[in-house]
Amino acid sequence: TSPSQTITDLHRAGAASDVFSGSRVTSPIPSPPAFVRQRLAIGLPEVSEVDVVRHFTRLSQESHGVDNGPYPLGSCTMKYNPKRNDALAALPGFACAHPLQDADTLGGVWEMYVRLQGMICEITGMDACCLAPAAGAHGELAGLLVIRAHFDRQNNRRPVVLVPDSAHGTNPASAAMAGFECRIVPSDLKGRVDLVALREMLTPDVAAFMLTNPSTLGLFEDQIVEIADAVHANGSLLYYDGANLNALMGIVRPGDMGFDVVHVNVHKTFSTPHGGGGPGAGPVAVKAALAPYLPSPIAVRRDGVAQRDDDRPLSIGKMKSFHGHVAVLLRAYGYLRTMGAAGLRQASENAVLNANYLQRRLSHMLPPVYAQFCKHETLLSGERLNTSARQFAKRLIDYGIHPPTLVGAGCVYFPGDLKSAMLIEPTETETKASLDYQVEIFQRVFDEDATDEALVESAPLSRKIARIDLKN
Amino acid sequence: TSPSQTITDLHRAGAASDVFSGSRVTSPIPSPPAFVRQRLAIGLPEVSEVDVVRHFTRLSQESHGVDNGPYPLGSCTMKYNPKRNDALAALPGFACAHPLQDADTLGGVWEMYVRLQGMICEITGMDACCLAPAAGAHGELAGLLVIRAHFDRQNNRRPVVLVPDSAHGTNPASAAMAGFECRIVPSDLKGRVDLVALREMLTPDVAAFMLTNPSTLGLFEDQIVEIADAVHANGSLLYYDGANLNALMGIVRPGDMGFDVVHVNVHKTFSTPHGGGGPGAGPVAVKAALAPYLPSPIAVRRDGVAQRDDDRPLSIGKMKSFHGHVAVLLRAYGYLRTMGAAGLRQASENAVLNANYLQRRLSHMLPPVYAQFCKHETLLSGERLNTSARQFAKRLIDYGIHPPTLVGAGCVYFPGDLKSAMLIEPTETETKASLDYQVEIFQRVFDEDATDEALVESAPLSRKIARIDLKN
Amino acid sequence: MNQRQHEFMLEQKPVGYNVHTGSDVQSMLEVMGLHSIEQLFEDVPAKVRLRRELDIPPALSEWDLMRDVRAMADMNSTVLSHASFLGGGAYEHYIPSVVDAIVSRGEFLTAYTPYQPEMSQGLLQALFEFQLLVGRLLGQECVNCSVYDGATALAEACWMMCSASGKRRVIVAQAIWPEYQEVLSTYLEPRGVTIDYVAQHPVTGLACPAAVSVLVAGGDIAGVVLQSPNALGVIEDVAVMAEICKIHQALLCVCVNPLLCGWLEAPGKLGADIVVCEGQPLGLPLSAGGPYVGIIACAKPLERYLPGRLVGRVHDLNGKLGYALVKEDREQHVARDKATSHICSNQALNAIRVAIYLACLGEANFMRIAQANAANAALLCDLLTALPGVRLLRTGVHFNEFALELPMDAMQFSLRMRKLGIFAGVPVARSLAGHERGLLVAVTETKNRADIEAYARHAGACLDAS
Amino acid sequence: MNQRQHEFMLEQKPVGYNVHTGSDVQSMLEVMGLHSIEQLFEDVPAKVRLRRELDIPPALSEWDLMRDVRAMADMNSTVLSHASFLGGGAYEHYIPSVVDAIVSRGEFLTAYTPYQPEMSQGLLQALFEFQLLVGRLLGQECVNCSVYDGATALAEACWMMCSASGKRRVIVAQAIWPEYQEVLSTYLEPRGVTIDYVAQHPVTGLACPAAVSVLVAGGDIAGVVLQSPNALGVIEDVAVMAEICKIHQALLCVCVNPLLCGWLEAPGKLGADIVVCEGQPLGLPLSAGGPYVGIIACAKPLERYLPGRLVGRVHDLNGKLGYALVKEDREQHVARDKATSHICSNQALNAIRVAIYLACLGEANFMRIAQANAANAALLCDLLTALPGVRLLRTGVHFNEFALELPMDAMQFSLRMRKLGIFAGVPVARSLAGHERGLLVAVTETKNRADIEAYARHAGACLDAS
Repeated sequence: TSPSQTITDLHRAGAASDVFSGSRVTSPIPSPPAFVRQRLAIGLPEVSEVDVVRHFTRLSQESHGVDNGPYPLGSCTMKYNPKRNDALAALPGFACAHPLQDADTLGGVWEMYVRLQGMICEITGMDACCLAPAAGAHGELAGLLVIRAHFDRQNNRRPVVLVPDSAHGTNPASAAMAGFECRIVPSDLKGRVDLVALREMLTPDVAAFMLTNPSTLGLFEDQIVEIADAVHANGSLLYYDGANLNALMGIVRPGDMGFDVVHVNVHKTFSTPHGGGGPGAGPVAVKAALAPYLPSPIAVRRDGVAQRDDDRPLSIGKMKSFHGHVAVLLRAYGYLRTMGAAGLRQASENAVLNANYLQRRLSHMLPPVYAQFCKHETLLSGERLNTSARQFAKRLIDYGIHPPTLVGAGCVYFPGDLKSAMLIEPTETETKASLDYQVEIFQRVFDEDATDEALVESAPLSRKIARIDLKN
Repeated sequence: TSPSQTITDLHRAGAASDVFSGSRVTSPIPSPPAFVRQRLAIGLPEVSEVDVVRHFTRLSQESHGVDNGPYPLGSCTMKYNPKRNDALAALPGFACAHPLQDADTLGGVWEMYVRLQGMICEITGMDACCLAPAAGAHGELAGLLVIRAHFDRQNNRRPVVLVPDSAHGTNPASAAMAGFECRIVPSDLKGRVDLVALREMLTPDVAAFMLTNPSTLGLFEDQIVEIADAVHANGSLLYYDGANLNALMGIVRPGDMGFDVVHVNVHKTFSTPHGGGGPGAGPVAVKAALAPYLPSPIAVRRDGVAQRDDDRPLSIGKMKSFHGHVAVLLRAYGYLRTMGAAGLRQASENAVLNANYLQRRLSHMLPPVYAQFCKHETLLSGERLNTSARQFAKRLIDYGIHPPTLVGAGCVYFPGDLKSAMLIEPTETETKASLDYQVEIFQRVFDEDATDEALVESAPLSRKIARIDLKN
Repeated sequence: MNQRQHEFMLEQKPVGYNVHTGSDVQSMLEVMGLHSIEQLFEDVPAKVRLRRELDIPPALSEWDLMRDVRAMADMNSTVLSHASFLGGGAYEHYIPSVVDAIVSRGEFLTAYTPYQPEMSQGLLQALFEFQLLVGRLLGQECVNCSVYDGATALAEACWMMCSASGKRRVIVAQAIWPEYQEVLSTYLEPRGVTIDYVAQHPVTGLACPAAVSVLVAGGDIAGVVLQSPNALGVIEDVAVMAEICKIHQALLCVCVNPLLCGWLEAPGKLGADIVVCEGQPLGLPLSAGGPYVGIIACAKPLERYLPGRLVGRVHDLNGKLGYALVKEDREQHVARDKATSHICSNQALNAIRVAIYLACLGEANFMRIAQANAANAALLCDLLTALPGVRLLRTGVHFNEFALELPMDAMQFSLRMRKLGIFAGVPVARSLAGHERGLLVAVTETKNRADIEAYARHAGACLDAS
Repeated sequence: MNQRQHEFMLEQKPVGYNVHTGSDVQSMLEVMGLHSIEQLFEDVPAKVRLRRELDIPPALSEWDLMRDVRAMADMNSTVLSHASFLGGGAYEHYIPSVVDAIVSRGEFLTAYTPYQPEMSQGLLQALFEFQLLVGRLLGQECVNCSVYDGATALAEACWMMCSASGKRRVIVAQAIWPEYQEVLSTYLEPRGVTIDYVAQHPVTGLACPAAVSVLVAGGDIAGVVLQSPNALGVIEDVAVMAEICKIHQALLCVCVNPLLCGWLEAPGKLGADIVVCEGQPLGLPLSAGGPYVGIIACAKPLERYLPGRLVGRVHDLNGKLGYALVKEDREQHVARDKATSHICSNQALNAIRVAIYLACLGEANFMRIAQANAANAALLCDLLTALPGVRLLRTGVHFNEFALELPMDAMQFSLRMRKLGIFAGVPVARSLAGHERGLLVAVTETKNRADIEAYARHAGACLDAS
């Protein structure tokens, strides 16, 4: 019952690296300050280079990425991460630039920023954009702080933010970090925002309503115009959580739907790799009236030259050190320039096509919770299963398919009594053959669930370890 | 019984690459010549980029490299391939240079060449070196052609080359390609060159004797001085097959042992990766008298500036297009500059230490064929096995260890009745823990061989396919 | 056009990374009884639909994209084109090639958060090893699985102190990076946290224990924040501050350059309750500013206040040990508005970089690098302060960065040095108003004696010219 | 020096990539009853032992090595620093990033030859797919698993023709790359093979069927060699030459630019018995000259004369299909001096590159690239021949490379163009003596209209200046 050897258990050997074989210490080491002793030991391993390589190569092989097979996690948009974009990020002109170089020696960064800001504004239907936020939730926080600054400027304190019960956990968490009180808007029976309830909740203390559309249930909020009107009539603002933007590129823009603030998850919609949890990037974009409050810096073009703009007195300030995840944003830039307008629209069309195709093909086993067309992801019910949605998903692992999103295993939240549901987002980069294969495997597991419950209960059987049940 | 899906079986989809989305055809396509029709179809797959990535990622995972674990193949020197050297080869200054650029725009290539030539001369004890040959066998051919040219110049035709019975197959094959007749020199009972027989065979028609030292049996030819004297007394030359140079760096130099021509396998001794069979590089080095005959080009330093030298009227000419495997040689350069003199000596010492340690630890199961200390590799007898050396080796696969070299499975040749032998070369980059682990696995398989013959006979059991028996 | 091509042209060609051929689309639609994808979007109100293609630049082939971005890359200077002595929170360090070789492997690069532990043991173990090694380095028991960067790590740590203490006031020794000050404001002010800055000692540059002591004695203080080396390059006395905090039951958070822990005792061992750092010096490329990795390490009692993910050792149903995400009840996807933080995407791949980096270097080399940084900075400092009119701005002990007062405007000096191929340093004025002649100079193990002497030589010339 | 370090210093430190600590060495020696490694070398005669350390430059750390090699890299110009129109047997082509991402994976990169098929199914399948796709491209059934490069492929193919026919005379159409001519001499003359070169047609640049016909009719000819496009850029008439060979029972070997097979019918389908090529245009970086990959494809009856490795589909003992090296009885490790060739290490990883490259591009794109090469070259050719005094050297049809006659010395012209940032081409004189005004200009898909027009504009200026 010992876990895999960790790097610290490996054989003590000649250190992997040899920074000092060429003697890099140019002069005597100075004396430490009087008040602190020199370090005597850290506890780092001393491992040979080949052992380091073998160890981490093995760990990588015991992992699963989009490069290994379908990854149909809901609301995570695990689409193909183009290799060419990794090559862009590795170009020394970007990888080896220091962020505190004089701004005029980073012209390529500002040029890329200006272009990417522009494309994000166009895609989202917004007027201004800041690329600094480090991730989706960070973009949410930035957006909410912009909203806060906007009302502060009007001396109109509004301490409340509304979020739907199906919202990503980051929405209420970001609202709390931005100093807002959260109130939960219920869903109606069709899985959409309960408009009547929303109208009642739109009191003068409401700063904003945060919405992702399509929702985390995979459904388009078809009352979005009414929602926007109601929110704006209350003097409140409408926030767009970009997590599900992959369904709508080039089809309908958040700005045109009435949203005032948007964040984009470039590691979802714009294909930058997740890297096992990050780094991503979460640019935030707003309508013109809110532009002065955007975080700093942003890039602007003046006299044809892209440059950094820090002189923004109404800005909410900095969200992090320096100016954003350049190496990630560069990948997003590469993606957008490869896709073009038609490519982006097609991507969203195909994402929705794929989700509906899977929903239809799986419906006799796992009927959709809401019997209608979905958008880029579909919420399926596991009620017909003998075991459980969880065990069904664990058994998929034995066939090399990553489980869909389940309650408590992922960053999505299912409201109410949807404990047996699973959320599937195939993305547009899965071929028909891949989808058909997934259906075939789902069928096989469904049949096993019907005929050999014990087998499914004991899954996964093919991995290094058996099922892990956490009590936290 | 269908093999894995090949790339041509994958789902037809949008082509992976998109060279032409930006329309790269600048003008009308010209008409083909009258005598040949335009191509209508090739039969290349049309596969999505993510499917290409997944397909070849899977194929890589179904392969085994030094990065995955011990690879104790005899005479192959599967040591660690340093990652930093791959980074050197990827530098655009080398990777993106065209070989037919004016020679003065490739100054970095010639500079690296001059330095590497010099280091190889010093390590081998030779006076001149050409880096052009593409692999070990190619270096052999170059060396033999140099020898041929040398005798031709003296109007002294010597049509015969001697090789030991234990020689790598490339030795006689290269001799044949160089237009020589091969004669086989037998081994004595101690596994070394039969000096008496050799002396008899040294007739006036013998151009050269090809020898690898240590031999492919892992033994140092301790009569090397007598051998060299006999060869030279006959007016013949002594050729050093560098395949086993890893045993001797900084300890004894081929040139000092009396060899006249040497090739070096940089993909063995100097750690450049094998890449599943190549590309390697096989620089050839010679004593001063033979220098004029070396292939072209070589690099020279004139007035402090490294440059290409093509003006070599006695040269045997070109071995291949252009001037050698620059990206491979650069890795060898990186290796030598990282090791330094002490590092190289230590590498050979440790390679020999590791081989002897394994030989000793395994001796109760697989006694050495020749009961004495070995050099960098050890030839073990499988006679105590119930099954066979082959099945023993196949069972190792189930424990993640690559089989040693066996008769007919590798490029080594065992003379006489050594059909049950296995040749093991651990290399110096395996730690003691790795060697101990290998011993542990060998012991486990040895015990299985004693107690469960059927199990060992059916190995490997853990792989995608079972044993493959080839009738060719 | 040949026949085969003609056949292709008849089909709807997918664009970009789209994969479906026209016939794929048709057959999928048929399964659903539809005739066009458009039908799947009928619930989108017509009045808000986009009735045109997006107005973004035309699609580029891979080759054209490379040319396009290479042209932008060429508009940047770099630490390869110039000898860089820039620091200020991001440092040029040597990164073993092994690090890039491993993190570029698709299994790591293209993985999602390991919510399914059975399928992600390797990824989880790598992240566990990050926590393990970094915990040892910083001298703390618990390490989270990364936040965005050093600045947000510090902000999150301040909120940890507020949550743990129930108080809403934090004392910060002034000389933290200016970006960190800004991020503290951004993160903490909306939540009603007051930040009191305490000036450094005007001669030594150290935080003043007396001043902090007075404030902490007030009793409403959640904790104290110290940066070491601070924004003037001076190594702070963590132990004395820890003592003051202990007396008044305030928490102490130290923001440290992690490399310093290879030379001097770790803040966690000197009494800091929370140690945060920007992990960039541990194997991350400069990348013109990011992504980097924020690290928060703390003592066990504070673990439940940590933001973001934690990997732990757990048992599978057969009792075998493995790895999984643990204590998710702190996180936003469970606790929602009660979560310790909103963080979801973190910097996992960079955390793995750190683990590989530390494993590559090993104990002895890591310590030597730290010492070399100190030695190299000391050498340049000695050479520069020997120049007429140049003096150390603060007398405290430095690590790999020191602040000078020049006999001329620092920006102007830097511009002159830049023309000679040297990035001379970061202006002190950005963190300490009114010090226009102050320059913060960083020297790492990437510089050898010749580089350092060249700096000094050129500096002499640039100053003479003034 | 601290205690921990001190402890380290007491041990013998391994150098470079050596891994053993002093205590490892001691304990291993003890197992063998030895006291020093030196005892393992007692069989090396004292009189030849090296009694000093090797005299090679001191070891460099990884960082210093990178600086050292980067400095050498900066001494090279490249096709990135200059717009390159160089060809002559190696071409700048666009390489999808996927190719590098895959071949850099350690499982492929650090593998040995797959002699143990059960452990190497993936590697074997990748090589099989190389054979499969290249066979389709070149229009032949059998493809070997690579030889060193195009030149050695041609030499090996000539020997194949000799072996198969039992004859020792080969006819070669003159306009093959000069390096190929040299390599043919190097490889074939020692084995007693005579090479007869036949001049091209002085106007069209094509090989003369009549001249070849006369020679072949002699009857002692193993085969005929044709390069297409030839060294003057002219596409050869394979079919007519195949007919001549057939009549006289000689074999025909065609050395082709593989990219041409995306535009025009494959030589294998036009009657060539053997098709060889330099595979560099199929996804291999220029790398200042190598490593590239030599490809030999042939009809089934010639398979047993192929040099080097072959991967085939085979059955395991349960009858399941898999992959393995096959027909090893041809190879040196079995047949020794009777082998078809001495080749052992080949270019396997580059063969995998080719497979991935072809899979990435796919049928339609590959054809379009080929067409674009033809179109781009035609455009530049038109623009240049419109300049006063510039004319095509030979009138045959070109693919992506054409030979011009300039009104000035070609070397001098190239030098002028180089100063304007353009590598203008390869001098014709290297393959065709006496043509000092000849310049061979290659244009691939990497050049767009602006690049091509810039060449023409600058060429005009450079010629005017003369």
